[in-house]
Parts: sequence; structure tokens; C-alpha cells
Amino acid sequence: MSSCIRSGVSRRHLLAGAAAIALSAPAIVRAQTPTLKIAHIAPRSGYLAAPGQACHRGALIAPKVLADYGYRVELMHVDSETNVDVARTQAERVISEGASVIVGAFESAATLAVAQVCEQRKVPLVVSLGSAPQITEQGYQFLVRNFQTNPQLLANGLRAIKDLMAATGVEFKKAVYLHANDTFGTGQRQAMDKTFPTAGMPFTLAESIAYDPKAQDLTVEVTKIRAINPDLVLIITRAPDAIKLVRDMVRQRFEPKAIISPGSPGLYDEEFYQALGPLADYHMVNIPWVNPKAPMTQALEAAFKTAHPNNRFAADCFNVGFTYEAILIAADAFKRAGASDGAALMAALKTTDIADHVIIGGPIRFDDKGQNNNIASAVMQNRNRVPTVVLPKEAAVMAPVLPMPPWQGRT
Amino acid sequence: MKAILDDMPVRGRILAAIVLLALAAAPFVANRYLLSVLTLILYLAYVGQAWNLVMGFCGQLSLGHALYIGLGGYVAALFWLEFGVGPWIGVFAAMAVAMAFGAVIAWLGFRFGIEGVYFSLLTIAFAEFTRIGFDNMAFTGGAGGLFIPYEEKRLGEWWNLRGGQWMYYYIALLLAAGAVTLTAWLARSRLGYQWVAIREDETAARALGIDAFAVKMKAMLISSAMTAVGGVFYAFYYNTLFPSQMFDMGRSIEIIMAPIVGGLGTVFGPVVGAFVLTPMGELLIAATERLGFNAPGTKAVFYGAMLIVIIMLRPAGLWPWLARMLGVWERKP
Amino acid sequence: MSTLLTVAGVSKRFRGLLAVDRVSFEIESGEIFAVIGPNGAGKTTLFNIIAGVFAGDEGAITFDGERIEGLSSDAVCRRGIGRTFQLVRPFPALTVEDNVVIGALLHRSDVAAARRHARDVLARLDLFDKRGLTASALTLPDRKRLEVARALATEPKLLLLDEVMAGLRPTETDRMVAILADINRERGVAILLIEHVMRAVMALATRVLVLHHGAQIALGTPDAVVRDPAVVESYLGAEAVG
Amino acid sequence: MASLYVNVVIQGLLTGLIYGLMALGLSVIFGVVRVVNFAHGEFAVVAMYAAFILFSRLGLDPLVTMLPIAAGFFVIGYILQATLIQRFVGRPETQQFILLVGVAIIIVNVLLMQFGPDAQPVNLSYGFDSFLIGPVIVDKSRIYAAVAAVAVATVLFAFFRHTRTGTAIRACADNLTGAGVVGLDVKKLYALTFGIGLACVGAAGALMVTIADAAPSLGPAYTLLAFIIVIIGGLGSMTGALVGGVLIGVSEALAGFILVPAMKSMFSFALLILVLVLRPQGLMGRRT
Repeated sequence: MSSCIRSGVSRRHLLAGAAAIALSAPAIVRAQTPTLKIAHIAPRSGYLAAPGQACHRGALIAPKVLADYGYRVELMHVDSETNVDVARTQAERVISEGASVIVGAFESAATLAVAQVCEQRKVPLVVSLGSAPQITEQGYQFLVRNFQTNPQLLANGLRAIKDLMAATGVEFKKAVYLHANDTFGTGQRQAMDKTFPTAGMPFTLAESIAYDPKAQDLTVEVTKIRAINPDLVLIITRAPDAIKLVRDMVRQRFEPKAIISPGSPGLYDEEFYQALGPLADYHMVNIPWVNPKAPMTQALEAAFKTAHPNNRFAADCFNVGFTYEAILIAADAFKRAGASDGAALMAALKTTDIADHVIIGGPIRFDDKGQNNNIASAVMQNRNRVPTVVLPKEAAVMAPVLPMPPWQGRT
Repeated sequence: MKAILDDMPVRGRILAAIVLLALAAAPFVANRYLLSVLTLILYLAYVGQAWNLVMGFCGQLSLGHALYIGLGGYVAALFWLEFGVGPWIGVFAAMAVAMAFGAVIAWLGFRFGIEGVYFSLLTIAFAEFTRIGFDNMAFTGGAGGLFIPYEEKRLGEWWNLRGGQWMYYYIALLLAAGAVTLTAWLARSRLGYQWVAIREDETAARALGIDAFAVKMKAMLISSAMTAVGGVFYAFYYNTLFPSQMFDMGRSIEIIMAPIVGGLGTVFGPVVGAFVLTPMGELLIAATERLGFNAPGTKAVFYGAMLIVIIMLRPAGLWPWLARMLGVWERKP
Repeated sequence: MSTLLTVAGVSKRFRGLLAVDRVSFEIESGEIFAVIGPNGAGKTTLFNIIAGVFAGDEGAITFDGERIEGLSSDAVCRRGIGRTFQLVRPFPALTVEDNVVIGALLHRSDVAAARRHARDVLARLDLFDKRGLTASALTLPDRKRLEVARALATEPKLLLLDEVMAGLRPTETDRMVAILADINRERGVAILLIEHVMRAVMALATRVLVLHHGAQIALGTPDAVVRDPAVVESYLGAEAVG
Repeated sequence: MASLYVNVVIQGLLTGLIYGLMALGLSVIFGVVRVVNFAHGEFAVVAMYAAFILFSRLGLDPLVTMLPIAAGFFVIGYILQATLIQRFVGRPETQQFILLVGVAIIIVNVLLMQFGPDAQPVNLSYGFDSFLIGPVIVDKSRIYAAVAAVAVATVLFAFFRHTRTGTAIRACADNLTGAGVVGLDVKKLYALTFGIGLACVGAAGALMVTIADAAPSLGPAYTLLAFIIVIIGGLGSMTGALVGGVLIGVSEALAGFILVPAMKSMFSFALLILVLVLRPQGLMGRRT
């Protein structure tokens, strides 16, 4: 099984149903429905190419899946090269070439650069991924964000640890917080410094350690953690660092009860599973996740499998899900607005209320600042190299395992 | 201005007038995309020119000019955010801080005889050192970034460097044109001759009474101050400052590409280089897209190949060759 | 006549080897003074100590009433000592004229004025017609003249010339000798000449200092020096008189 | 606690030796050909991918494939120098810079297109094992790689000291005109040297993939690292490159352990500045 969906037979029926709808959708309706031109900006080369390409895979399948739900969108794909200059000029280009909405841009720096362009050109920007709180604090009128902010990610991540302890009966006593010293990691650190003292967590935070994301190995960091000897290691990483981290923990024979990410990538990326094999299992990530039980997720997964046979939906579904959902939000606003001019689209975006979508949480709605506060965090645990929802119960497909089994003897 | 005109035959003056007029009129005819690309070109021409002074004229290979971009941007942004002091005043503080850093590097480098590649590494070391420092400095937000609010109501406040694309375009144009004029003037000044003498042969220059230390120091000070102005522009254009974006080595490399490709130690080289390289990147994006090369990285491969071809065919840069072809530039004997 | 340069007891060691051994002499204003000696006699070392390339280990150098030993080469030049390099060092990418303009800018901040002065100097050195050429395109004799022109453009009171005749054909040597004599006469520039070419030394120098293994073995008028037995034995006997 | 310090120092030392080998290649090239190889780290990454392919397709251990990779890199280096880089010898550094930055951009992005952005691991059977010596834990792959790096460096030392070609190249480094006068074919020696330099990088890259995963974006960081090590150790000094590598490895490890890990590379740059100012010829370099 290589999927985060484990609902068994009923899923197949649903998929078959979705496929049938796709095939039987009347062509006339499509021809009459006007199409919305959406530009998707993501870093497909450069430092953040790996997650950027995962987002791209989501953008590639979005039109087909949305068509089955009666939305007509046409996508333009932009590679921001992990470079704000490129993100900005390319945003100008796609708008000049007729894009009515922009979706993106994965990293906060590029997102903020694009946001300015959108604001000036009165073209809505639907932020798919990008957590810097400032994105929705700048007063942009033409921006909505369907993603958690750093404080939300972290607060939800900590709350999920409480839930986890309640569900498993495992108590943590001492934690170490290790985070990448980049834009995202520092955002999470700032949130931690603010949130932790009042979060009422039953364990102490022995130390917060920032590491250089350009560092070639994390041996010293692990030795440092080993010296503190916590039973819980909280990490904010990207995939290459998460690999180095776990590998060095194994080599240095350091085994905490759990390694949990309170809201970061790293532990669920394909390269993490490929590099570590069985050692990739049992780590946990508390982040927003696609709801494996939602029908739309299942349709998305089916489309993904057809379009990207060499990639696993399970490892991509976070980036794919949020990218898809942002496109869905734009398409939905267009459908309701009945027009593709910025003001009309933006007005429609503000009144978004989508109950059926893919990410776990309530209906998609935006507050005055354009932030969707209904996104929930799930607890994912890597099980047999598949990121598997273990909490909350209503979305869970497995029960969490804590403490994690020892490194030795894993196969 | 006179310094430029002196070196130009009539054809050159006509061409320069046409280009300047076209650039001044661009916002009225070009679409927003073109305008944003032009803004980027002019910005790169400007900072390229600043670097050209210290390398092209004075022969000191600084590979850490991102340092001054970053310092300039951060200082002006902090003045604005902390004290409400607008960038037109903050820019002087930005220049002062950048010059202080430039002076320290120059003092170490020139007093201790650190030359050539060694000097380059000294400049890289300082830029990277400062980047990591800013990454870990809490009051500037560290790696998390520093954000200048984008306030709709302030959009017309050009006196606070708040405005739309047009304003930034014209400021970039002003900066680039100003840098060209300043360079032309410096190139025909005593200091310019002294720089070139040191670039060509420092021992011989000193034997002619040129105080190499002082003259090189002046180059670093002027260049770092000019680059800091570019940093202020960049910070307020993007409204976001991340150490990894402002101080990155990639930015230092980006700064120096245009002058080298355009022609080091020439007045128009950095401008020509910027007008070739940036559009080349944009055209390659468009071309690879049209031709169906969707694999990310394709554009960059072609870009790298073009760099190799240009430097092999025109090692002294495009401008000297272009100027000869067009007959638009000459130095009076 | 007043004393322009006083060299008093200057010595310099390189890795234990005594390159210059307590050399003392004086040069009067407007004088042409030659230093000769076989290869390795310490001529160039002495020259470099005076020009400020490096400092001597001991001894004093007084120029125009001011102590200059230990000053850097540019500071020495600014006090009025111009020099040439034995292996010529023009600014290769610049025109002949711009090479000289840089020298002329020492005492002028206005480039146009410096250019006028440079052209005068170029005319004197027979380089006026070649002023638009790139320095790297010049022939060796022309480069030698450019060296002199550049140094002269700094308007020195004392001109240090390091083997400017070497590699020149006899006719070219004679021309250079004539030029130097003119400069000396018209501008009153004192010249310190390091030279192998005895033909030029005999024609130009008012006094000659002979170095051998770093030490001075003779000092006097050219005629007196060439007849000095110690000089004949150590130097002139070994090398044919040019 | 003391054992932890010993651990950190040993880890830094072993890593430093491997980086030292990579820097050695740069030192040889820069010392002799006087070309600043701004694509040095990118070549190391290519070697990492070569070792990765040989491992994933044929199951060969990088400690073994290190040799054919080094040989292959020698050929690549020889050809590259003879065809492309030779034209830029003696040219201004800025022109070499653009040339090699072009090469670097192409390498990074061809790797991205070919292998994708994900880090590619070589999962050796002993990849997660470590030796337990008293209270000190050292991972096996790091020890093996460091030993191999020292072995390669030793072979190289012997080559430069005891073979005719080796001494000729050293003569070339000391005095270019002198080498030309005694009738050495300088161009051929340059090509050989560049080949040897790249062979070092090839071997180092193969070793590096046993302790770090191959990814396209690693190149620039490695290039910078190699330059820092070479300057600190002393340009043209072969032992200097290894010493510089160890010094950087150990000082970064200690700085990271005692102070803030995120700031550890600041110490490398501070060290670099100190060496440039106080001992510009490098710790092991000769005064010129």
C-alpha cells in the first residue's frame, strides 16, 4: 500500500464513480462555461525545488479534477526559481498575458513580492502555501490565504502533542526544539518563544537550537541534543536536513521517545522515505493535511495517480492538496462572481464558503484580513513509509504508536 | 554630463538621446511586465556600475558587494520602521554604514597587502559573516525577515519612497543615469586616472606618486555607498528583507555579471550588460516555454551556455565591440 | 649649487648577503650623477632604497633638506623624485598620452592642464606622434622613452633612471643622451643614472660612483674614474667599455 | 561531558579530512594553472551523483568506485583544460569567473533536470553503523571515508614528490618561465594538472556521498568551503589543504557544540579573515 488513504473498498467505489462522472460530463456544458485563467507560481528550480515541484504536480492535475466538479480553469505554470526577482517579474508577465488569479508562491519571500504586484494590478492572489504572519498583516486587499500562519501552525502543533499524550498515555518530560535558521524556521521559532510559556505543556523545553540550513551535516547538533538527553525532540526542518538529523541520531545511538515536527515539512517528503527506509517510520508531523476520507481527496488522488505514476500521492499530498485547494477557491469565486475582473473575483473570494474540500478542517472562509482560520492540524505518523493520519479521530486511519520502537531491529 | 558628451561623436549623442528619451517614455507605452523588467535592468545597471568603479576602474575584485546591498537596505528600513524617518534621509545613514564596512574591508585588505583572489575571499568572508550575523540578530527579525508595511494610503508618498511601479521605474532610471554620469565624470577626473593606473600596474602607479592606499580606499568608499543606495531601493521596492535574500553570495554574483559581460572599466558596459543579460533570461523563459522544454532548469542551462559563449567571443565585454560597430564612442587622443 | 640628495652610510642585507655596504655620496642640484658597476654590484638595490621600494638597514637619506629613508615609493615621488623601471612598466591598456597624463596629474588636479603638460613632455621625448597608440603596442625604445616621459611628467627635481639605455641601438642611445642632456639643461632636473652603457655615462655624467660587491670603490669625474686602477681591475677590465 | 568533546572533535576531524581532499584538488589547480575554479564544488557534486548511480545500478560501494570515478574525472579535467579553459589561462580573473560560473550553472541545472531536486542517498549496509570506543561513538562510513581520503592524498603526495611528471608540475607551479625554459610542455602539464585536480574532486565527491546525500544545489557551498580551506591551509601547499580542512572541520564542530550551531560557519569566515590578515600565505604556505 502506498497511499495515505486506507478506507478500503468504499474508496474504490467512489473513484469509479468519480471516473464515471468525468467521462459522462456533457461536452456542451464545458464549451459554454467560461474559463478562468489562473497562474500558479512555485519554485521549481533552486533551493526549494523539491517542494515546489510537488506543488507543480498538484497544479497540473487541478483543472481535470475541478472539471469534474463543474469548474473550468486554465492554468499557466511559472517557475520562480526560488528567487524573488523572478517571482515578481513573472507575476507581472502572467497578469499581462491574461491571468485573472494568481496562486502560490510556496515561500513567504516570493509570496510577498507577488502580493504587491497583485495589489497594484487588482488581481487576486490566493496564497496556497506561505506562513509568514506578515502576509495577511500588510493590509493587502487582493489577497486571501488558505494556509496556517506560523503562530497557528505552532499552536496547533503543540495542541496536537497534548492530544497525542492523552490518546497514548505517554508522558514527555523534557523537550529540545531544533529548527532551521531560515525564514520559515525562524518564524516557527518566534512563534514558539511566544506560545510555549503559556501553552501549559506538561514538559519542559530544555533548549531551542537553531541550525544553519546550509550546514553540510548535523552531527554536532545531534551530539548537542544527546548531551541534553531529552525524551522528546521537536524539529522544524526541510527534508534534506531531516534526513541528516535522523541518520546522525541512529549513528549516535540516540533514541528519544518521539521526534515530532510541530508544523514543518521534512518528515513526510519522498526523499525522506527514500533515504531512510524503515528508519523513516514512526516520526510524527503535526500539520494541516488532506482528509483521506473526503471524497474530493479521493478524486484528487485518482487524478494524481494517472498523471504522475512515478510519484506517490502520500508523500506529495500536503503540497498537492494546498495547491489544488487554492485553485479550487479561485475557481469557486469565479463561478459565483460570474466574471473574471479583479474586483468581482475578490468580492466573491471574500464570501467564500466551501464545505467540500480536501484539507482537514471546517469550511473554507476568510476573515477580514483574508486569512482562513478554519484549517485544522492533524497528527501524521510515518507508518511503513506512508504518512498516515493518526489524529484527530474522525480523520484517523490508524492509531498512533508511542514511544517509537528502537532504531535497532527495524526492517 | 559634459564628461560623457566629450567622448561622444555626433552619432553617439543622437543614439544616447534616443535611448534616454525612449526610456523616459517607456511607462507610457510599455506594459507593466516590460516595465518591471526594465526596472530590474536599470537597478542591475546601477549596482553594476557601482561595482564597476571598484573593479573595472580600480582593479579590486570584490565578490562581496551584496554586503552593501544588505546593509543599505536594512539600515534604511530600520530608520523607517523604528523612527519613521523616510528613506530619502535614511539613505544617508545607509551610505554611512556601508562606507564604514567598506572602509574596514579596504583597510584590512590594502594595509595588509591582500590582493587578487585573496582580496575577493576577504570580501566574501565579510559578506557571509554579516549575513549569518543578520540571520541570528533578533531585532531585525533574524532569518525570519524584516517587513516594510505596504500601505495603500501611502502609495502617493514619493517623499517616503512609497509608490507604484512608475515611481520605482523612474527612480531606477534616475539612479542608472546618475551612475553613468558620475562614472563618466570620475573616469575623466584625476581620481579616475589614478584608479586606472593602479588597476594597470600598482607598482608603477606608486612610482608616479599615487598614494595607492588612499586611492583604492576612495574607490571602495564610493562604491560601497553607491551600492548601499541600490540596497535602499531594493528594500523599498520589495518591502521585505531577508538576510538570505539581501546578503546572499548569489546576489554578489548577480551584481558583477552585467559589468563583466558589458565591459569592465567602461562607462556604458554595466548598462549594456544589464540590457543583455536580464532580457536574455526573460527571453529564455519565454522560449523554453513555447518550445515545450518544461523541465525546470532548462532556462538556466541555456543561460549558462550563453555566458560561456559571450565571454569566449567578447572577453573584453560587449560594449567596446558594440561601440566600435556603431561608431558611437571614441576617446579623443 | 646646493646639495639635493645626500646618501650617508646606507647599507642593506638580503638573507645575510651585504647588497649595499655603507654607501655615501651627494648629488648637487642640476647635476647628472651616474652609478656604475658590474651585475650584482648593488646598483639596483641602492636605487630601490632611494626610491622607497624598500628601506635600507642603516644609513640616512636626505632629499631637499628632508629625511626620506623609509618613506614609501609614492611618498618619495611626491617629494620630487621621479623614477623609471629597468624592466619597463607602462600601463599597457592605456594610450601613450594617458600614461603620461597620470604622471602629470601628480601636481595638477585638472585633467586638461595635465594633458597639456603631458603633450609638452611627449613632444620632448619624440613620442608626440605616437600619443594615441596603446602603450602595449610600442617598440622597446619607445617604451623606454615613455618611462622617462612618465617620470618626467611628475616634474621631479631628481630623476632616477634605471638602465634606460639598455637594449637600445647606438643611434637610439645617442638620441636618448641628447634628450636627457636637454632636459637637464633646460629644466635643471638633476639625474641619477644607473647605467651599463659607458658611452652614455661618459657623455652625460658630471660625476660617477662605482660600486663593487655593494661597496663604493671610486667616486669622481668620468675621466678620473675610468683611469682608476681599482675600477679598471674590478669592472671595466671585465666588461668591454661600451 | 569530556567524552562528548572528544566525540565532537573526532567528527570534525574526519569530516575535515574529506573536505580537505576536495580542497586539495582546488589547491593543485589554482597553484599551478592559476585558474580560479569557481565550479569546483559543482564538480564534487557531479562525482557524488556518479557514485550514487554506480551504487544504485550496480550496488558498488563508493569506496570502490572512487577509483574509476577519479579516473573518469581526470579525463574530463584533461579535456576541459585542453579545450576550454586553456584559452583563459593568464586572462583576468573576471573572465575566468564568468566562464566557470557558466559551467557551474549548467552543471547544477543539468543535474536538476536529470535527477530532480530530491537529495539522493547512498544507503550502504554499514551506513547507519557506528564504532563504540569507550564512551566515544564514531560512525563507520565517516571513518572509512576519512581513511580513504588520507590514502588518496598520500598517493598524490608520492606522485608529486617521486615521479618526473610530478616534479615537473611542481616546477611549473614555482616558476612558469623557468619551466618553459627547460623545455616542459606547459600546456600539457596544465591539462595534466587540471585532470589531477579534478581526480581529487572526483574521489572526494565519491567519499562525500557516503556521509551526505547528493543534491543539485550543494555545489556553491562546497566551492566556497574549498576556497576557505585552501586559503587557510596555504595555496599550493598540499598538506595545507588537509590541515585547513581539519581545522575548519574541528573549529566548526566545536563552535557549533559550545555556541550556536546556526552561527558555526561564522567562525570559518572569521578564521579566514584572520589568516588573510595575519598570514596571507596560509598556515602551511611558503612566504613569497
